[in-house]
Amino acid sequence: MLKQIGLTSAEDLFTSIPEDLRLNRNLNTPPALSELELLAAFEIRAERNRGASRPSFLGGGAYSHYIPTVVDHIISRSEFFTAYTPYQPEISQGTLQVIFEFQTLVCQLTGMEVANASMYDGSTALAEAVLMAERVTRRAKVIACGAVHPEYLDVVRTYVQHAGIDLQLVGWDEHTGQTSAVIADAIDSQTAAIVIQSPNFFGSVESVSALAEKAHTAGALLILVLTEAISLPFLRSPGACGADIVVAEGQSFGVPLSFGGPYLGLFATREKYARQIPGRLVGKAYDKEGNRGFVLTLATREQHIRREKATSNICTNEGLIALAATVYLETMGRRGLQEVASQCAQKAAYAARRIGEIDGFSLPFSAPRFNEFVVRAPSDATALLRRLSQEQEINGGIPLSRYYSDRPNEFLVCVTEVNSRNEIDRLVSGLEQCSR
Amino acid sequence: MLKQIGLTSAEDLFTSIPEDLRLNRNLNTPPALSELELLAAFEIRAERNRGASRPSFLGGGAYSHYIPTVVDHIISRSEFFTAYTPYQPEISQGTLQVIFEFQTLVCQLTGMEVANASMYDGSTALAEAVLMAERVTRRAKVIACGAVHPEYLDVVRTYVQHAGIDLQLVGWDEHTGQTSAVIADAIDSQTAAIVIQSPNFFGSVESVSALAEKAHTAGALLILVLTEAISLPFLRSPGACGADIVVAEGQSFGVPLSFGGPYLGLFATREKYARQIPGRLVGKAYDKEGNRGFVLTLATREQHIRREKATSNICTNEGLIALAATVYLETMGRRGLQEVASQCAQKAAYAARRIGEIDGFSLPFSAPRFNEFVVRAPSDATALLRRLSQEQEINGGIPLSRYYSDRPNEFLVCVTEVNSRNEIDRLVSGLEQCSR
Amino acid sequence: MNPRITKVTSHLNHNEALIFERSQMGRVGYRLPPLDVPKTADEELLPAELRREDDLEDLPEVSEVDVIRHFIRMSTWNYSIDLGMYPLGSCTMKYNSRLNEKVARIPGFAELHPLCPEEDSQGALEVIYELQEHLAEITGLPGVSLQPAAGAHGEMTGVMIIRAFIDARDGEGASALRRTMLIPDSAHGTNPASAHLSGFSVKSIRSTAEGVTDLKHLKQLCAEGDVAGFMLTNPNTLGLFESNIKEICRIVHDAGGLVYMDGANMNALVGVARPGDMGVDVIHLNLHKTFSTPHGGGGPGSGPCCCTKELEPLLPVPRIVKDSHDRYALDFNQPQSIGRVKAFFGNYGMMLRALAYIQTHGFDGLREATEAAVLNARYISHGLVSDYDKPFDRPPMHEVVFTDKWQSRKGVHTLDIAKRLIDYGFHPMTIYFPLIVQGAMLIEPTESVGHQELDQFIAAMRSIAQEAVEDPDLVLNAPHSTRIGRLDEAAAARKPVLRWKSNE
Amino acid sequence: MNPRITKVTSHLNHNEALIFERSQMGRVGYRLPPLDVPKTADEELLPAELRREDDLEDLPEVSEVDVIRHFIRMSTWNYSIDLGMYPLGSCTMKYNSRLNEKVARIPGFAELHPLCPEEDSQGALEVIYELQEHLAEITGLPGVSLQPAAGAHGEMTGVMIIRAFIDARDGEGASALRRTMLIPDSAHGTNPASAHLSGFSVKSIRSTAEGVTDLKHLKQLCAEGDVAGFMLTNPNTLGLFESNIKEICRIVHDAGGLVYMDGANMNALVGVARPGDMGVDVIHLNLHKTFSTPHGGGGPGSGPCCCTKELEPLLPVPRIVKDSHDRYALDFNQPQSIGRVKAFFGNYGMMLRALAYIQTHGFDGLREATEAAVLNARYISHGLVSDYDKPFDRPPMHEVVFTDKWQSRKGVHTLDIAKRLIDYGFHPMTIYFPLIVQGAMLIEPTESVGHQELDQFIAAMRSIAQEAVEDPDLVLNAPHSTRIGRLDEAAAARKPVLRWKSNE
Ligand SMILES: Cc1ncc(COP(=O)(O)O)c(C=O)c1O
Ligand SMILES: Cc1ncc(COP(=O)(O)O)c(C=O)c1O
Repeated sequence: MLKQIGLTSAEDLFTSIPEDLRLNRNLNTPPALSELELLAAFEIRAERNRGASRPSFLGGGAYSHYIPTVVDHIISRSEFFTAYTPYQPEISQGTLQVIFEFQTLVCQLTGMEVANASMYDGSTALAEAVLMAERVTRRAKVIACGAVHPEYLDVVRTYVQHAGIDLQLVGWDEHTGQTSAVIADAIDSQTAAIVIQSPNFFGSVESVSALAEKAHTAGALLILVLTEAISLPFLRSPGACGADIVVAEGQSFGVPLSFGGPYLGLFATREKYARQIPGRLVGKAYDKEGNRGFVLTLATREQHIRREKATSNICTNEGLIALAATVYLETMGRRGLQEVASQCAQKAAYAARRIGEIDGFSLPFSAPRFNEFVVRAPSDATALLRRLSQEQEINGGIPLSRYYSDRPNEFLVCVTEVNSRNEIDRLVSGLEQCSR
Repeated sequence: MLKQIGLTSAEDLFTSIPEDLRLNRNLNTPPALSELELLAAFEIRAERNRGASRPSFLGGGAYSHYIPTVVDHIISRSEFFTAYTPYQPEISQGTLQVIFEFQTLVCQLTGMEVANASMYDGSTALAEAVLMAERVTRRAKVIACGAVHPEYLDVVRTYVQHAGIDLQLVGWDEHTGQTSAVIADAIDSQTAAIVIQSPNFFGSVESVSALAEKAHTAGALLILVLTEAISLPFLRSPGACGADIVVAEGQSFGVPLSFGGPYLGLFATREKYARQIPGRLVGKAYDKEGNRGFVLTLATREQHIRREKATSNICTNEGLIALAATVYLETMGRRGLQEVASQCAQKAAYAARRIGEIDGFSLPFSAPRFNEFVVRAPSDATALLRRLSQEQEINGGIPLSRYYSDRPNEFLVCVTEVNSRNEIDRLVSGLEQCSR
Repeated sequence: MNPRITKVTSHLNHNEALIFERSQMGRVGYRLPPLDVPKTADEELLPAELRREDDLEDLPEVSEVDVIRHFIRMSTWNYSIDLGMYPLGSCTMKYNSRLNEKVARIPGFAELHPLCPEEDSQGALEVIYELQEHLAEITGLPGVSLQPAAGAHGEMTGVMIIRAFIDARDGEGASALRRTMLIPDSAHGTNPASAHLSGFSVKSIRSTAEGVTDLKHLKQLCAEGDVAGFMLTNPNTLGLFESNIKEICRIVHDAGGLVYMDGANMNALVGVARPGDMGVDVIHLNLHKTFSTPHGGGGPGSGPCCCTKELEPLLPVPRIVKDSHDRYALDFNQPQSIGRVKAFFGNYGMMLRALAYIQTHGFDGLREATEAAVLNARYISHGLVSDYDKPFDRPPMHEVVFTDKWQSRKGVHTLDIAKRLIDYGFHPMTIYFPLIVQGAMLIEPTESVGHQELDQFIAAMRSIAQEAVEDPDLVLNAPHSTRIGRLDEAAAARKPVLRWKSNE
Repeated sequence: MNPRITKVTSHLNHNEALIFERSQMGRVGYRLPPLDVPKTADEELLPAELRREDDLEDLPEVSEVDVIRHFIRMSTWNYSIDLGMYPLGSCTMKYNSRLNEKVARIPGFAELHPLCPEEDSQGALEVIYELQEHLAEITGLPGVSLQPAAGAHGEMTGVMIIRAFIDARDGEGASALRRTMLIPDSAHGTNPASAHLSGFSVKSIRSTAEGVTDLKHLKQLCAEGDVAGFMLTNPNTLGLFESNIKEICRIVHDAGGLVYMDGANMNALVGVARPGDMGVDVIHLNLHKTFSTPHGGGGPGSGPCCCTKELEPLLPVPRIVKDSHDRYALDFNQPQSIGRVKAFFGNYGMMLRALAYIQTHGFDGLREATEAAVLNARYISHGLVSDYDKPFDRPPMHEVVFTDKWQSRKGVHTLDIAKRLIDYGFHPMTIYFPLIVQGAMLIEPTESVGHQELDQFIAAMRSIAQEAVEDPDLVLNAPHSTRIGRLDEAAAARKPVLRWKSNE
């Protein structure tokens, strides 16, 4: 081939790169491995991830749920996972119809009117929601509850630092674990939005309707963020609560933990804000013969048309993960989603009750919960959990001190439908033993 | 739906079954398990298969070879694994072209002229070969070497017991491990075929050409059977050796061990016997516009047309496994097959040399080998291997006493490209220790 | 539509060549670890005359992405269950659960060598044992061997058991006079072929106008005194339950024969009725039908053989048994056994899937599946009865047979109807089987289709019936929607080309 | 061909409805284990006013086989890499190894919670660390963060680093005057959008007639004194290497700005040249391009950000570091960091695949891939130059741009050529990008195509050029081979329908 185009050596291909810029040595990366060797090497690393193969009560933004086997079969279809963004609708109807169904499902679950084709994850979706609230309201102040996932708040801070947004935090009520009532005082006519997570990072379900009312009275939006999307079938829908923008981490919908990603940002809002939404949207369209199909639409919001004036810089999103979620939601279906959600709530209630009964342990927050709750231990939680992990091979929870250095004895426990009663009972007795 | 067809209860569907024949109780099988529970139950069983996760030197008709990742991806395509036999060629061209390629590859590897679409496995393929030899020659006596895989000989015995075939066994040479020279005396004008395995059950490569000559001189066929098909790229091809029917176990071509099945019977012969072949054949065909396609052909040999006069009763064969083998062979390709075969031979040679050097151990058979060989231990092989398994977690080989009660101290060792030098060295030192 | 883009066009995906035509010298799609042992010289490994002679010339040389595209493209030329209803009568094309595929791939099973010592493969043996137990309960026949690799293989096993039983019972001389196997004229071709393999000659039993065994004919042939057995399919291949089954078994037994049941149609009976309770002596099942293991484009299957307590000692060896310590073991010590029918233990991967099927359905789910399968067939029967000739009046079980009698008046035959169905997105039904029904179309929906799909199927069939009247050419030239048209099978068989060659 | 069977016909596979249209009350596709803890009363769990209000009405109710058929059918409407060449310029649609998919699914990674203690996730952290090291070596830029989830996210991260650096260097007052980001007019839309997110205003740099940065214009704008940085793609989006890159960096640096490189086109450089050696300060990579992680129909991606030693303290937290005991740890103690850009550690699954890509290729394989990618683009360039207008003379790197100039004389435009290519079985190239080339067709073959396929592509393109002359309508009405024709996108945007509703 080189000869056919008149060249003599591979080096000739790179003549437009000045010679002094060419790398005249081999890359200092390792030599090639065969399949056999590569798999063996990764298996060895995998074994050093001791946390992966144990009963686990870790939540805090990433959840263990059962994933029906069909999900991986579908997302492993060549036609889905090796396709690009559906820019050519005639040969991308598969991807496009899936996204249309995904958008519909997100709307149904959140009780909202429009949803986009996905954001990177829950945290970036929240940051984009804050930016959008500023665009919509043309106000600069955003009030967030401190019980929003700390990593999400970090991401919001990063995103808004140069956007002229004044981000203010309000605390939580130490009795309930819900957003503090003082938030009402903070909302004013400069307020673009208040940001509430429910269930919040402590697992407390917030009084979203009441907060929405307060926001709306001041002309501000209510941004609701969820890290545990599987609570949607169980809790009053964000739409019914009056949320204006709903963002969520969709990982619970059939996506493996995978050490934190790729996950799935859900983004939904009211119809009237459709043209302010970040990211891709798929809409219905027809061909000349009247056949129904789907296309990417309202592209004038996006960076490839609008450039610096776009609603967001996002381009590649989480397509395949949105597919996984769509397969998950359709396989579980109406009744399956209700049952998963209800089992999570039931099992968490059982676990909370049992743990609360252990001598020296308590549950500091009183608000209603879904599947997460904070436990106060009689001693340092990090040490306790480490012992539990070493002696009982259980991941017992997330020490709050990871995020709140002033809460050394508390940890966050998450229980889902995959945790059997036996596992919960082992957790309880393990905590008992390790705290003695 | 019941109502739509005029019935009132599910029981009405079964009125044509006399009431006293209906089961008026629940089946005594277990209640339904969810996906989660089922997987957990099988995982627990899998853990009790301790033999599965260790360095292993077991062969004897089932071999550990590396399977490129693409194989499972392809055979998991819905369009392949959930299709039926390609009876409707217009919507089965995928399966049909694959089989045509498979037949070609089997011909190429065996050096034969025609091959079928697969038999159940190597053992039944051999039985069918014997039956075919009788049909082709109209002679009744078949002479098999005793060093053919004992389970294969058992299967042949079962198949031919009512076919009026006189199956005679000849032994092997205790020095070489090859078919005994006395076989020449046994061949006569009544002999339909002689059956030789090469490499044989002891790993000895037979002098196939010489045996073929002897058979042909008497007007008999030479049936060559292989249990280790990956030897084909390494050894003189059966076709070049003068074999008339070649059957083989194709498991080595990308098929997992899976506790013995499903495997893949290969069946190839000379063109002139094409109409005597058992099983399905795919051939080239054209449509009216001259487009090339493929169809099942020469169906008049088969049971659905010929009924009791068919060349075999086989109907369902090993389609998907033939696909796996086709993907394997095409992925490895010419050079990859040569390299796998050569690595097997090299590693086996190394292992044989090292084991032969251990005090008290010897290699009783002197014939050239491919990747298997018999080891004579200083004491009972079954006990030795059990100790090796318990203390070193190595599957060291197959005790010959499983099949030959008069050979208590010998065992069969198999080495393939997946056995690292480190594993081989551990085997050697393990044998040393356990025999002390 | 432009003619240039009909049928096999310049579109790459419709023109995937044979891999041999794509091969390019020097391309590779594999990578192995380097050899890590000291190299032995070639001459030392093997004398030259035993070495491969042709450098594997003509074997393909392609890259990994070539391989992927090659097979993915070809796959798109296939119909499959996952694309839609696959109503092949007698084939029971039901949904193949993804979960069962996952189970079969668990490394502790997939990487287990069949000759591992028993103590190191207890989990695998337990699976065999449990499946045996469940199949015994489902069929009502307590002796079970999972060794046969497919239905026909199970038939051979079962018929050999009959032969061995009679040989032992009657002694050499007397049994030599009992070499006739009775088989209905509607039977599947594997039945006579399997009977032949056991040294039986076959006599055909007529079916009545109602589509069931002609008892008079059966009695008459039984009276001849040479009957070793009767191979019956029930429900039979017309989808009708042989209501006289008890009487049939009595007649055969009285005549000194045994009753073999072809269990290919067990999808109509699981949880509802048991062959063992009907008097059947031995049966084979098709795990790749009733128990949903995938057909894989022609296999693998698994054809367990189940029999009465009396016949159990004749089953193939090794038997998989449970000892007094709840340990699973191989039992080779069965002197009456017909012998081994396959190396190792049978198509083990299929057993894993079938056990998973039974366990995920549960006893109630198994029965519900049967009910749905029969209901769906009835629904189709009901939906098509005014558009197609239905030769038998009795209500069908899990499959229903129609004919092309009415359409053939316009020159449209079963084959044409089948091909036209393809254009509607359905796989055709089984055609021209059973042989006793002229222009048969045997339709088996299975339980894996919903109401909507059944209605779509009925609508398609009715539409074709209408086309057969209004525009017969449209049907006669079908299919129109496929990569290629009807292929000339006669020419293909006349001068068969069964492999690619480099010089052609 | 009969009109009834063209385009969306009665063929089921072409008419798969929305799942909501297939839903039937009472069908289920799931089964969960029964609740095994004592049940808490609903009222106790949650006050009624907090409970879900609508019983999830309208959510689908379908069986598992419905789900499978639904998605398998829809999948067949997609083109994909596995079906053939996907020459989207700037997108680097290369083969996605099956092996890498398998690696990402190893349970020890797939089931690992991101908040597992460090000591229980050492293997996972090692993967991140190793990949960081390799990317540092490949780019010549030692500071690496894998947190960004895609290219645009990496851009934002990189530009924020520039901003933070300048803010810190210049102090509040002075830095407020430095708020201009220079971006070539040929740049990808994400570049200005990302710059905007960091509070920069964008000034556009002209490209020369030769297709590279106009140095004069650059100098002129730099002279204005407010330049914070320059975002350059190299090779640029026309597939041309910016040979003046060193000079460019010097100019920008001298003007007090930093140089950002959009690394989307690194597939032309890996193993051949390193941005760090050219003077670039910060870059993002697209693992979903250069390092072959699958595009997944739009994502997920991964957009690592690599920078100089000097900028490293500004990277997002946590950093993944190796301590003196060879243990991997999270380092949050980075006071200069721009902060976190994503929860947890980024799109971890993509990192596994990218590391597998680097390790299976080896250092030599990485370079060979680059050579093949460039060679293939050159070959296409050579093969099409007499049939299509090639606006830039310089030899292209890994992608080449043509235009519709010659065809548009007959009314055939880039869009039509693209659509017609579909009928030949190819995915179209990138069209109308970069914006500065009228009727641009940007073709990037990548290394994952063989000689044969390149020839087929060239033949198809030449054939279309001929059709454009001989039968323009054929091209103007393309595609003809797809389920649906061109869709009315304008109408769709005018009255957008973005979801299904039960009453519509
Ligand atoms: C009625 C009947 N009997 C026997 C068989 C043979 O089964 P197999 O194909 O598994 O050998 C079939 C399968 O086609 C059948 O339909
Ligand atoms: C040149 C260039 N820059 C940036 C991007 C944005 O990358 P991503 O889509 O991963 O956000 C792309 C991808 O389309 C690109 O081609």
